[in-house]
Parts: sequence; C-alpha cells; structure tokens
Amino acid sequence: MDTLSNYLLISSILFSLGLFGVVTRRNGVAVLMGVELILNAANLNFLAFARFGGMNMSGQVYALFVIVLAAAEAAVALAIIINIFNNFNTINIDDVSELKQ
Amino acid sequence: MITGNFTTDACLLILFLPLLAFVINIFFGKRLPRQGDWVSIGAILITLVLALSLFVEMLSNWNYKFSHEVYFSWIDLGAFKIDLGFWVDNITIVMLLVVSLISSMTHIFSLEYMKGDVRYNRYYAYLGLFTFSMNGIVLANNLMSLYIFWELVGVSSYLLIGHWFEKHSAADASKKAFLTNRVGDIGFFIGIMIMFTAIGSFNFQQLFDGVSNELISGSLLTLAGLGLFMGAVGKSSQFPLHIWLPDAMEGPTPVSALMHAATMVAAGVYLTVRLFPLFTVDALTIIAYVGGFTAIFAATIAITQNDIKKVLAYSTVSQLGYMVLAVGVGNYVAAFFHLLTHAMFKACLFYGSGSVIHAMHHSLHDMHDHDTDPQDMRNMGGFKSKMPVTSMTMTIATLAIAGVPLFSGFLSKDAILAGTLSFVQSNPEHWILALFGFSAAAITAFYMFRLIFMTFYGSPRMPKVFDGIHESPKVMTYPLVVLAGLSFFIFYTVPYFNPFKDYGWFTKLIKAGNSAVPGNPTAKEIYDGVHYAHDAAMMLSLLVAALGIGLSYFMYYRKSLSAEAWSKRAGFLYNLSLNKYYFDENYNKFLYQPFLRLSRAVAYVDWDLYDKYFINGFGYVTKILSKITGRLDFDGLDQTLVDGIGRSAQGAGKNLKTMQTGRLQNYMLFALIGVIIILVVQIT
Amino acid sequence: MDHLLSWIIWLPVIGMGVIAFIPRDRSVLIKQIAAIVSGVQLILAIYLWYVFDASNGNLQFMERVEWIPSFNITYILGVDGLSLPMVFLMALIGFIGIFVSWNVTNAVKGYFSLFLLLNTGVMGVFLALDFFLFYIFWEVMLLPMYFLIGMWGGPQREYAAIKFFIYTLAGSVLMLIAVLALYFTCGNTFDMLLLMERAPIALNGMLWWGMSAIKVIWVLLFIGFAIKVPVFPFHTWLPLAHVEAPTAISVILAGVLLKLGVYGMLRINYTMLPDGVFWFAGALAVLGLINVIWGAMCALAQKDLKKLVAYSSVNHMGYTLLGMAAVIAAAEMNGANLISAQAGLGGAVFQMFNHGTISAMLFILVGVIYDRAHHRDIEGFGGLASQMPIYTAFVAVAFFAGLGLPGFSGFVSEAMIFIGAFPVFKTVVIISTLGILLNAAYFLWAFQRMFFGPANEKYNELPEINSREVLTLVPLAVITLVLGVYPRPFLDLVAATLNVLIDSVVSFGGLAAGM
Amino acid sequence: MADFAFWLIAALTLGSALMVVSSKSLLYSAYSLLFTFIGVTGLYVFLWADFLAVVQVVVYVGGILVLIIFGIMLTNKISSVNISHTSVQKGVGALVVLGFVSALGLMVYSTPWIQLPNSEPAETTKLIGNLLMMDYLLPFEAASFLLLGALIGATTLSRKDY
Repeated sequence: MDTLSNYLLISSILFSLGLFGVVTRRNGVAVLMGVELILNAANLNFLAFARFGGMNMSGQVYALFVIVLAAAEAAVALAIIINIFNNFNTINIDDVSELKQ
Repeated sequence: MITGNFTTDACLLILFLPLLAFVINIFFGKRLPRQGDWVSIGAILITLVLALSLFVEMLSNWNYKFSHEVYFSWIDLGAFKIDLGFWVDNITIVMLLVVSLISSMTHIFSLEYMKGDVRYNRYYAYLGLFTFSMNGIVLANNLMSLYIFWELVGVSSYLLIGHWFEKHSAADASKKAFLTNRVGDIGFFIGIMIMFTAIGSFNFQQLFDGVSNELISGSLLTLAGLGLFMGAVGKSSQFPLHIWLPDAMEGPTPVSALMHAATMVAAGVYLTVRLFPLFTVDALTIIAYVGGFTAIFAATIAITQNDIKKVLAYSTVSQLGYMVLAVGVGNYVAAFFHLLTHAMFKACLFYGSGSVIHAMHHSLHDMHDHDTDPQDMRNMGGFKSKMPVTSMTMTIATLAIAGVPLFSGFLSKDAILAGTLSFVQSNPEHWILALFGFSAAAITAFYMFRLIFMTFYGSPRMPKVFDGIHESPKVMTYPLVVLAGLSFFIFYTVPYFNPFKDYGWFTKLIKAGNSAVPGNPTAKEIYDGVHYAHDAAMMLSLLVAALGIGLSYFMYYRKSLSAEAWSKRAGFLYNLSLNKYYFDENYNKFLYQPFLRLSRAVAYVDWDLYDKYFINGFGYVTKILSKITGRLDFDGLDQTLVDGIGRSAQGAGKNLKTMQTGRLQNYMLFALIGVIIILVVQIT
Repeated sequence: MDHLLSWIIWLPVIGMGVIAFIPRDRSVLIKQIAAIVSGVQLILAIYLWYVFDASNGNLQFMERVEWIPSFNITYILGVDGLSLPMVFLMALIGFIGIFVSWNVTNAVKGYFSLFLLLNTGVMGVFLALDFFLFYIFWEVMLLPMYFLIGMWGGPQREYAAIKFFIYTLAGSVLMLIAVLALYFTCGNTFDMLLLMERAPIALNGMLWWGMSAIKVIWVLLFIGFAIKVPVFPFHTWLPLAHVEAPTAISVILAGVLLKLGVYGMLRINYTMLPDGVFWFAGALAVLGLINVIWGAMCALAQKDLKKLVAYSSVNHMGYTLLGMAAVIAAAEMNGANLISAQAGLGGAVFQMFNHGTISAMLFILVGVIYDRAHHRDIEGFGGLASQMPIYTAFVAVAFFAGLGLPGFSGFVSEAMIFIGAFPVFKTVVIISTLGILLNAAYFLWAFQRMFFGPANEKYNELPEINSREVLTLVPLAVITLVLGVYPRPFLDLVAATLNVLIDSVVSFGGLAAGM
Repeated sequence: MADFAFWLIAALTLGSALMVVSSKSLLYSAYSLLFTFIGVTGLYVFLWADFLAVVQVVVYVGGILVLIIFGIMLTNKISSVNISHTSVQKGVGALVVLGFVSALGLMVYSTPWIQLPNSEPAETTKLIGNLLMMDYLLPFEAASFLLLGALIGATTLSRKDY
C-alpha cells in the first residue's frame, strides 16, 4: 500500500470522477463539486510526491495553497451561482446563454 | 565720341538713337510734354544729320572702294563663334541716308496726321523701333545680324500696321504681314544654315570668299541663294508672298509711306543687292522671273483698284518687282538705284495720298458722314484747285514713277530696262523678261496717271465733300515738297547734267562688284551689255511711258475712251484684276483653312483620341485588368479556393453542428478526447 | 562658404520646418517666411554663379559624404555649367513663384510647405551626383507636385494630379530599372562620376536577351526622362497638368520641371551611354521635329489660353531635343564638325534656360488674366489691349519672346539649335523650320483674338495688372531681353562644360561598332 | 491492518466521489462529497501530512462543503431539489473519462517512479510554518490577498442589487 503508484492511481481516479462531474453535470453547484474533487486529486498528488518523491515540505505547502485557492474559488463560484440564480432564476448552466449568438 | 572712328561712331548713333527714342517713348512718352514726339523727332533729325554727314564724307572721299568693318564677339563657344558688326560701304551710306530721310519725313508728317491719336506716344515709339531695325539691316555685316534686324523690322511693321488694332481689318493685316514675312524667313533661314554649314561663317566678306573658293557650289549654292532670296520675296512682297502688302495699308498712311517706300520692302531688295555675289546664274534667273512676273502681275491689279492707297500698294509691289528683276538680270546697281529713286517718289506719293485722305477725312468728319470711304478715288476729283501743293508734288512724283525724262524714275527705270534688254539679248530664250519689264512700265504709267486724273482733275464727284476739302497744313506739305524735289534727276547725277544719262555721283561711287560665284558673268561683261543696250532701252521705255500716259489721258482726263465700256468688254479679266486674282480667297481656301482644320484635327487626335483612348486606355486597361485580377482573386482564389476550404469546413461544421452545442461541457469533453489522444500517442 | 550646394538644397526644408511651427491662421507670416527662404536661396544661387569658375568644365564645389556604405550609396553633390543655370533658374522661379502664389488663401501653410519641398526636390536633382540620391530627389519632387496640383488646382485637379503622378511614376520605374542595371553592371556603385568612367567600358558589347545592353538602358532612361520633357508620345499629361495646376505650379512645372528630363538625358545618357547617343540621335532629332510641329499645331487649335501655352512648351522643348541630337556632328565619322556640335548642344542648354524664363512669364500672364476674368477662353476676350495696355505689353513681350523674335533669348537658342543640327539632320531641320512660322502663327493669332478688335464692354471693369504681378514678370523679361541681346554671359558660363560633354560623347564614338 | 485501512479509506473516497458525480439528488451529492473529503483526509494521514489533514477537515468540510450546501439551499426551492439535478452526455462522458483514467493509470504504472526510501514520519506543522514564513512568504502573502479579494468579490457579487 505504501507505494507512490497507489496514491497516484487513486488520485487519477478521483480526478477522472471530478472531471466526469464537470463534464456531465448541468447544475452549476454540481459542477463546482466536480471541481472540488479535481482539486482534491491534485492535492493528493502533491502530498504523495511530498512523501515519496522528495518534494518534502514544499509539497505540503503547495497543497496548503491549493486548499486556500479552493476555498476562494468556492466562495466566488457560489457567489456567481447565486447571482445567476437571481438573474435567470435557474442555475442550470445550459440555460445561461445570454452571450450565445 | 565712342570709338574715335567717325564712321563707326556715326553708325552707332544712327543705329541706336531711334532705339533710345523708342525706349523713352514707350516707357515715359505718356508723361512727357506733347507725348514725347519731340524726342523721336529730335533723335531722327540727329540721325539724318549724321547720315548726311556720312554722305558728304563719302562724296568728298570719292572712293568707290570705300569699306569699313567693325564687329564684336556675340557668341563664342570655342569652335562656334558668331561676330556681329557693321559693314559700311557706299551702298550702306546711301541707304542710311534714304532711311533717315524718309523716316524723318514720316516723323514730321505724322505730327499733323496722327494728331490726337489715342496712342500717339506709342506710334512715335514704334517709328523709332522701325527705323532702328531698318538701319540695323542696312548696317549688318553678316547674315545673323541681318536676320535679327530683319525679324525686328517684321515685328515693328506688325506693331505699326496694327496700330489701330480696334479695327479687325488692321489686326488681321498686321498678323498677315508678320506671318507672310515669316514664310519668307523660313527660306531665308534655311539659306543661312546652308551657307553656314558650308562656309562656317555668317560674315558677308567671308561668305563671298568661301563661294569664290568653291567651298560651296553648284545646285547647293543655287538652293542657298534661293533660300536667301525667299527672305527677300517675303519682305519685298514678291509673288507669291505679295498678299500682305496691300493689306498693310490698314496702318496709318505715313507708316505706309515709310514701310513701303523706303524701309521694309526695300530691305528685301537691299538683301539681294548685298548678297548678289552669292547668287548663281540659275538662282539669278529664277530671281529675275519672280521679279519680272511680280512687276507685271501687280501692275495689272493696280489698274482696276479704286482705293487710292491700294493703287499705290500694288504699284509698290510692281516697282519692287522691277528692282528684283534688275538684280536677277545681274544689273544690281540699277536695282539699288531704283530703290533709291523709288524711295523718294513713292514716299511722296504716299504722303500725297495721306494728305488727300486727311483732307477727305476731315471733310467727311465735318459732314458727320462716316459711311463714305475717304480713300476711294471714286469719291474724289478736281482736288487740284483745293490742294495745289499736294496735287503738284504728287504729279511730279507720278511723272517720276512713270519714267518721264528729267525725273529720277526715268534714269533708274531706264537702267533696269537696259539691263533686262541686255540680258535678253545675250539669253534670247528669256525674252519674256523684257516683255514683262516694258509692259509693266506702260501699265505703271497708265494707272499712275489714272490716279492723278481721278483725284485731282475732272469735276468733283461728291461736291459736298469737295466743299470741305482744304490743303493740308505745312508740316504735311513740306515733306511732300522735299520729296517731290528729290524726284528730279539732278540730285542723282551731280556733278554732271544730262537728263538722259544716269551718269553722276551714283554711278561713280557705287560700282557693281564681281559675282563671287566662279563662272558667273563679270561686272564688266554686264556693264558692257547694259551700255550696249542702253539707247534702245531708252527709246522703248519712252515709248511705253508715252503710251501709258496717253491712254490714261484719253480715258480719264478727256474721257474720250470710256473706262466703263472697256472694263465691261474685258469683264472676266477686269474682275480678275479687281479681285487681285483671288489670291487671298484661294490662299484662305486652300492653305489657311485646310491647315487650321488639320491643326484642329491634330489637336483632336492628340487630346480626344490619343490621350483619351490610348493613354487613358492604359489606365482603363489597367483598371480592367485589375478588375479581372480582382475578380480572379476574389471569385477564383478567395471565393473558390480559400472560401472553398471555409465552405467545406462550414459544411462539415453543419454536419458537426451537434458538437457545436454552445455548451462548455461539450467542448471540454472534446478537449479531453484530445488529451487522451495525446496521452495515448505519448505513451505508445 | 562651405557646403554651399547643401545649403541651397536644404534651405527650403529648413523653411518648411519653420513654417510648421507657425499657426495656420498667420498666413502672411507664412508667405513672408517662404519668400525670405527662397530669397536667401536665390542669393546663394547668384553667389554660386559668381564664384563658379566658368573656365573649368568639370564639376565644382563637390561634397561627398558616406551615406549608406553597405550599398555604396554616397551623398555627392557638385555643380558644373550644365546644372548651374538650372539651379539659378529654379532659385529664381521658386522665388518668383512665392509671389505668384501670394493670393493663395486655401490651406496656406500646407501650400507653402509643399512648395518649399518641391524646391528642395528639384534642386537636389540638379545637384545630386549619386544616382541613388538623384533618384530619391526625383521622387521627392513628385510628391509635393501631386498634392499641389491635386489640392490647389482647377476643377479637374484630382484627375490631372493622378495622371501626372502615374505618368511620371511610370517613367521613374523605368529609370529605376536602368539605375539598378547600371549599378550591377558597373561594379556596384551609384557614384555618377565612377559610372561615367566605367559604364561605357563595362557595357560595351554586352548583350541582354540578344539586345545591346547600352540600347536597353538608354531606352529605359530615355523614356523615364522623355516623360518629363515631355517628348512626343509621352506628352499628354502636360496640357492637363498645366491647365489644372495653380498658376505658380504651372510656372514651376513649365519653367523648371520640364528641364529635368533634358538635364537628365544630358547628365546621364550622354555621359554614361555615349554609344547610345550615336545610336539614338536620329530618333531624337525626329522626335524633336514631331514635338515642334505637333505641339505647334495643337497649340494653334486651342481655345483655352493655358492649354495653348502648355502646348507651346511641347513645341519649344522639341527644339531642345533637336539641338541635343546635333552633338554627334562632332564625331569623326560625321566630319568632326565641332562647330555644329557646340552650336546644337549649346543651343539646347540655352533653350532649356530660355524656355524656363519665357514659359514662366507666359504662365504668370495666363494666371493674371484668369484671376480677373475667371476664364481663359481665347475667343471670350477681344479688345483687351485698350482696357489693359500694360498687361497687353507684357503679353506682347512674352509672346514675341515665345515665337523666337530676335532680341529675345529664345531666338538665339533656336537659331543655334537649327544651325547646329542642320549639317547632320538636314531634312529634319528644314521641316522643323516650319516651326518658326507656326510658333508665330499660334501666338499672334491668340494675341489678335484676345487683345485686338473692338473693346469688349464686359471687361471694362477689369483691373489692370498690379505691381506685385509686374514685379514677378520684370526679372524674367529682363533676363530674356538681356540674354537675347547679348547671350555671352550665359554661353560663356556653359561653354567649358559643353566641350567636356562633347568630348566625353565623342571620345567613345569609336566604340559604337561594339554595340 | 494498515493495508486494510488504506484500501478501505481509498474505497470510501472513490465510492463517495462516484456518488457525488452520479447521484440524482443534489443534496445527496453534497453529502457524498463530505465522505470524499473525509476519505481524502484519511489518505493525507497515510501520507504523513497531519497538519494538512486537519486543514482539509477544517476548510473543506467546515467551510467549502457548508458553503456548497448553503448554495444549494439558496438556489433551489426545497420542493424542487431533485429537478434540476440532471446530467448530460453521460454515456460519452463516461466513455471518455474511462479512457482518460485508463490512460492515466497506464501511465502511472508504466512510469518508473523514483521512490525515496521510507523515512519516519515527523512533525510537519513547524516545518510548514517555517517554510511559509521564509521560503514561501511571497506566495503566502499573495494567497492572503487572494482570499481577501475573493471575500470582497463574493460579497459584492452576492448582493441583490448587483
């Protein structure tokens, strides 16, 4: 269990699932959740490389930053979603097509 | 003095004083008292005095070989040099005197005649320019300066003939005079070029030397001579360029006198006299024919003219023909002699006619009659009693021109006819020249007396006008008296006295030189021939003069022969003569108009065809080409090929439209597919 | 004074710079500055005339500065007897032109800036001795001309400007090709002095596509210059440009720009391609003849005074070509007739100068009447002589000068040309003497129609020519008259250079077989 | 034991993640996300990142997740919770993601990773703190600004009248 590949595999599966969510979900919040999964997968990689790949503490610091970013991203994204909802009365991203010709 | 040499200084002053008068009058004349006429008259009188003193000096020297030449460098490019200068010999001095004298008379005569003219100062200025140019011709020692002054005479005649330019006829006449002269000048210039090319100089003396050294000979020399003669044809109004002279009568009458008696037209004859040594026998023969034909031809026109000045104009043409004839037959001294005598009596006749016209004009003016032509002899008659001086002087001049003994014209005409007769005697195939000469003499006597009889004798044809006729004032009659006096033979034969022989200072001091052309008759041969033919010629000329005068007397004085009946009898010929053989009409019809049309056509071709279609055609072709390339580029390349790619992409896009959902997620998916492909490629 | 020639060339540009800083509404100041600049330039030109050594036929006051060394392009200036009169003429006419255009009200600033730029361009062409520099000035001159015609011209100005521009540019392109051809065949140099030495040797016997290189380059250069002259089939831009251009521009165009073509041929074709001269002289003479006769006949048929004067330029420049062709008389095979060559070539150079002064007068006079009557229809006048006597006098002087009346300089040059060309081109010269008559015919006929006859009531109120206009005309008239009476001051100046030129043409005459 | 725990946690993480992306109910997704986060936290622990694990719980579970749930609450009426929670292109998506994951997996296993020898787990908080205050001070400050910006931005965006 203590091999890099395991972690990488888990992380890539997690990443793919997140991706799947982003690609298939119509609901903005659900897309956001997919993004969170991807970010977690990335963090997992960082930590895995920190533990096995010689990245050491730097990897952890990066992961920390990613978490910070994720928090910020989530806050802003949700604000946008709420705003969209207020304007369009939906958060279905397909319906938000004002910019479409 | 300027150079220290009297002859040179006098010539310089004679040349430039009138020019100075011109400059002063043209710029300041309006502001000077009496509009500056005194400037001009003063200048010309000084000129006259100088010319007279030269003349006196010539007489006192009594040297027929007198020759004086000065020149300065005008152009010097190394090899190409032109020197301009004077060549003074006895011919020059006599000619200077003639020009100054007639010009002075004209200046004085105009004082009254031109009084009150709107452009009085300019008139006097132009007279000065004219005198300057003429003196320049006289003094020239080379073809180039001769040509320069030649053209200046042309332009001053243009200005003077067109003095009353408000009249269309005057404007036309001035232009015609200039252009007709230029036709002659073309030939003149070609002659100059041939001579210069062959000999490399313009100087008369060097040209003569060149010809005698056979640097140029044969038909080329003949051609050159004829070219030079063409200048004379234009200036001296010889057939077929005679058309300008009668029209030039549109100028003020004193100008006609100056121009047609002594200066401009004489220039042509003077040229042939000067250049006589250059002419080959062939050229001289042609010159003789031109002169002889002009003499008779103009005389026949003069018979029927009713305008007093037109008669004199054609008479001038005819007399000039005489002079040219004399040159042609080799007796060029006679030509110059006639030029001299003719200048006096013809000037007198012109002034006389001016006096008559002046009187008529004033009379008609007082009657407020502006329709009657004051120059038409049919409105005159019996003026003798009213204008005794004019009548007398004109009669004297007419006797001179008719060739009556005791008068100058007899001597000179006799010399010409003798020369012609001798020429015909040695060249019988040219017998017609003698016929021309003698019949022209008869006709001249006839029409000149016709003029006198119609004007001064008989009963007044318009009594009302006649009542208003007065003798002209003294400034006009004095010149008449002077010139009439100079029409007597004595002035040309001093110190000898023989009314039937031209033996005198003239023949002593002005001797014919040999022709420079090898093979031409020498001066001695010609002189001997003339001497031999002299008596016969004198008899014949007396006979023909008497014939002409008698006919005129019976027809116009006694009226025992009806002029009307005769003119009807010769209806066709009469009309031909009256209409000057339709020369103007035919020139107009066959030369000017076609040429103008050709010019218009050329301009049309140039502007409306060549430029519009050919040059602009380039523009159009370029435009069309660019349109085609544009279309090729747009339709062919851009629309078909480039857009074709686009359109196929569009078609594909249409098909793949489902992919273009506008959903981010779809795009992402495709991006993902791309990533996978990359990954797969990378891995394998 | 150092760099005299550079000062002469660049002074107008400095003036332009000064004008650029003046507010556009101070038009009088702008005009004054332009006048001062041109005046100083004229003084410099007169000074140059004064210090010029007339006995030396070679180039003087040479300036040589490296410019673009990698292409052997050098800034070379120099003056000789050929260019000196032209420099003086340009300075004089440029100065007069400022006063002629004193009435310009529309965009004064732009007008005078372009005017000064034009001046620089023309001066540069006359003084440049580097082919590249020459070409640049040639093009620099074109641009202001385009705008001056196109913006301040008559009703058809755009058309005229475009036509002028394209026509001339077409010529420039051919010239450029020739320039490059010379550059590459003669050891990569634009230096005219070197090219004069090298080109006759380098090109001798060279064949391009079966044609002699000399002939090819000659023809290219000839067409380039011929358009400017303008020689017969390339002349149609001229009447249009002249008619549409404002007066001062017509004056410059006729007075100086037309000379550029002839100058170029003498400076370049004659020195670099002497063999070509022998090959082409006959054609040159015939083209001259056509110019003379064709121009005169077209002028005779014109109703527009300005167009008449424009065609008279075509006619007058024809004489120049004829005179230039006479140079071959000096060759051994033509009898080494140096007299004829000097007369012809001297006449051509003199005619260039005389046409400059005379046609400038003519165009100024046309402008005067157009300013007053607002039309130029010859038939529409009549009897002006009694209403505007002084104006009439000036027109008479200009017309008589134009028709080659002795006493005016035009006569001297035309006579020299005829005399010079006669021994070599007898038939051509004899036919072209018809020009003597035709010149007189069209000028006098126009004169009669405009000035003679009963006064036209319509023009009773027409103001007489004013003193400013008189002052623009007087210097030209005086020069014409003085040189007509005594041409030596001019001819002595160019004599030495003419002999150098004739020598350089003739000394290569023997190579003609190698073409 | 540890092995078992590891795989268990891994399975928990991935399984809940699958729930997140495939559940028809948005709320269920949100709850499943909670388990995913917790699973990931566990994996962090396995990777000896104790501090990060704590942060993960605090930030993700305590912050982001709550935020998401609030978002759901605010944007959906309770009655229509399920309605808008549909998926598109599931088949293609699944196929592509499957390909993607297999490609990744292939890559992960075929790559010869350089693996350092095992070492003892150590206290990380102090080290992280040192790093943040020394080597990564600038990013740290930048991150703080980012958070501040995000805070203000989110607040501004959420205002009704915007």
